[in-house]
Amino acid sequence: MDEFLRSVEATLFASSEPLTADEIGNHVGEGDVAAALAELATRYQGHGIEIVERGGRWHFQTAPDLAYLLRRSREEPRRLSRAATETLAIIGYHEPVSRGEIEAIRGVQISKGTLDVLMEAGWVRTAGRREGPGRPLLYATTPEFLTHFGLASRRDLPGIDDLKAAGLLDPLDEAAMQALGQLALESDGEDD
Amino acid sequence: MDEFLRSVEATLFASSEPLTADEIGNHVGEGDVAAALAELATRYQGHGIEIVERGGRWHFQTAPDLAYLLRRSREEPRRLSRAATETLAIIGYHEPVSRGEIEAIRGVQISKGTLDVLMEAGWVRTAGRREGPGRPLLYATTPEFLTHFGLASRRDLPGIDDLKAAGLLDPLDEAAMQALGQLALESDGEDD
Amino acid sequence: MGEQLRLVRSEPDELTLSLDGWEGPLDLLLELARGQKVDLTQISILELVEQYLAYLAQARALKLEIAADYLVMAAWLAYLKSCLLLPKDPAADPSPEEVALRLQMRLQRLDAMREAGARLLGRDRVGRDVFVRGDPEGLLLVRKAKWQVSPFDLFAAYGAVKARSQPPMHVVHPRSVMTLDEAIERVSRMIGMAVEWTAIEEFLPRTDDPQLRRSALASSFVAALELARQGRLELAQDAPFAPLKLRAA
Repeated sequence: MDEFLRSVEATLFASSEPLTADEIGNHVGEGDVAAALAELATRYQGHGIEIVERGGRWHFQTAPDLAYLLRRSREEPRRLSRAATETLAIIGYHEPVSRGEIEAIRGVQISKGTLDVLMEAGWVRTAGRREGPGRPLLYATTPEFLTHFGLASRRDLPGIDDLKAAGLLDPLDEAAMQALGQLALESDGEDD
Repeated sequence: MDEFLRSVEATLFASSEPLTADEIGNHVGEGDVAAALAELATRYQGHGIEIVERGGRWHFQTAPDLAYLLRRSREEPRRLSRAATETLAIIGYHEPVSRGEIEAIRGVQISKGTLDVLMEAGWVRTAGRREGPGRPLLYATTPEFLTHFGLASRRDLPGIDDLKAAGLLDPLDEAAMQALGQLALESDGEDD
Repeated sequence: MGEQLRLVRSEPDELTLSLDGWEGPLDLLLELARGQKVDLTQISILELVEQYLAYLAQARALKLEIAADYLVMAAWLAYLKSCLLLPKDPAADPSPEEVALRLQMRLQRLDAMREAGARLLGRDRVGRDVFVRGDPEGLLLVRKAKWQVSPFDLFAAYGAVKARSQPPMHVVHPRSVMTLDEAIERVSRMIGMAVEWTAIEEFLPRTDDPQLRRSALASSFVAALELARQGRLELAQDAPFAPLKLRAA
């Protein structure tokens, strides 16, 4: 195993968080980090641990099929309410998306706490404002979202291509939002 | 790689502390853990990471010869402030010289930070104390100073006559220095 | 949720009927639609409207509190139903069929996101299904300044220090001055005409150059003192800083 490969392996292994190729480069010096990562990923195939890329950042993790051995408890790391789960999915598949658009899709208002939970988990961030009436604040997912859910990129979101093809990810047209959107606005029911 | 070996590998990787063979056995079930550990240790030889045993407990660690990668310093170009440049020049021309003498020559007090920067840069070192009242600490240049400025020895520093010939001894007012351009770059880095 | 629905359909008198479990009218509609067919694109909107209205009627009969948005949706759906059943009005824009299609699309959207959320949560999640290294050494990147200064900067800096601290070198530029000799000559020549007290300024040459004027004043003053010492003129001043006056002795 050549020195450069060893260096990339050691750096990735020692890091407490996923690293971009550039960040690895800062530690290992001159060399083709991307090629080394690809080579390492191949070498670790079939091992109990593997090298994965999530949104341009790389990390070591245990092989998914060994989950049964390692699962520490039946509890999910973070129990998400139905409202939070749907909201997270809507942001992931539609980003960047405003709160109004999330509410239009769900047909109910979202409570402040729902977005807070997702931001606190580090999966959702604010992503500027949309130019236009009201300049609504936009939401998008984070690199941690991809890491946590094991997605190499947003293109890996389950079924995203089919949904796109079916027009289900198109921006909501104004008329439809008005036709049914007022229902959301009139509702004062909390959603989680 | 067989399932048992993969399981031991993943368990060891995910553990937050070194594990005994028995503890690993509790996770991975039936099998010869000791043999698996020995086999893994062999497989990881020559890698950037290795499996080691300390007092009957096993853990993964970064290969010791690569430990230097984990703590890396990156150099970022920064322009030396005018105060520091003048101080460096005075030390170069007058060494060994005390801080009081530097201030007398500059006509301005210098901050501790200025000398720290020069010492951090590796161009200035302390050079004992002068016998006399207060026993002031003396400063002198280092071999790196000569190297950086392309000087074979301090005798290569241009003399007063050379400076005069180059127009560097003319009493220039600030405006003229700015016009000169070269010095203007330093004026925003004043550190004392 | 599905269980509640089944209860409603099979045993309408069960008191388990509740609106609390639904996340708004759209959620309830979606659940009712799913009861029709698996494929949401094939549902009958008219039938869905009937189901929704029937559901609310039951809830009302059971004196359940019904949130306003469910009632608004009911009113809107009743209106949509009547539009769909009435003879077509070619002027209606959008047409009731189009509105129905949009409702169907919205249900599909919500359904898609609900399913996506479930699939997301079912993935191999870090900390549940896959694990990162338990005890990483951690990386540290120390940023160090690489100080930049050229030899020219260094020498120029020393030049600047020297230029500042060296005793200033005086270069005397040719200046318009009146020497003492000139002043003595001029004052002694002019004093013969000054029988009355005359201000010293009158003895100075006419000039617009303030430097020459100051020099002439100073030289003429010293000249006056010298000529007074020789007894050739008298000096008078009424008070300190008052005009200095000269006359022939």
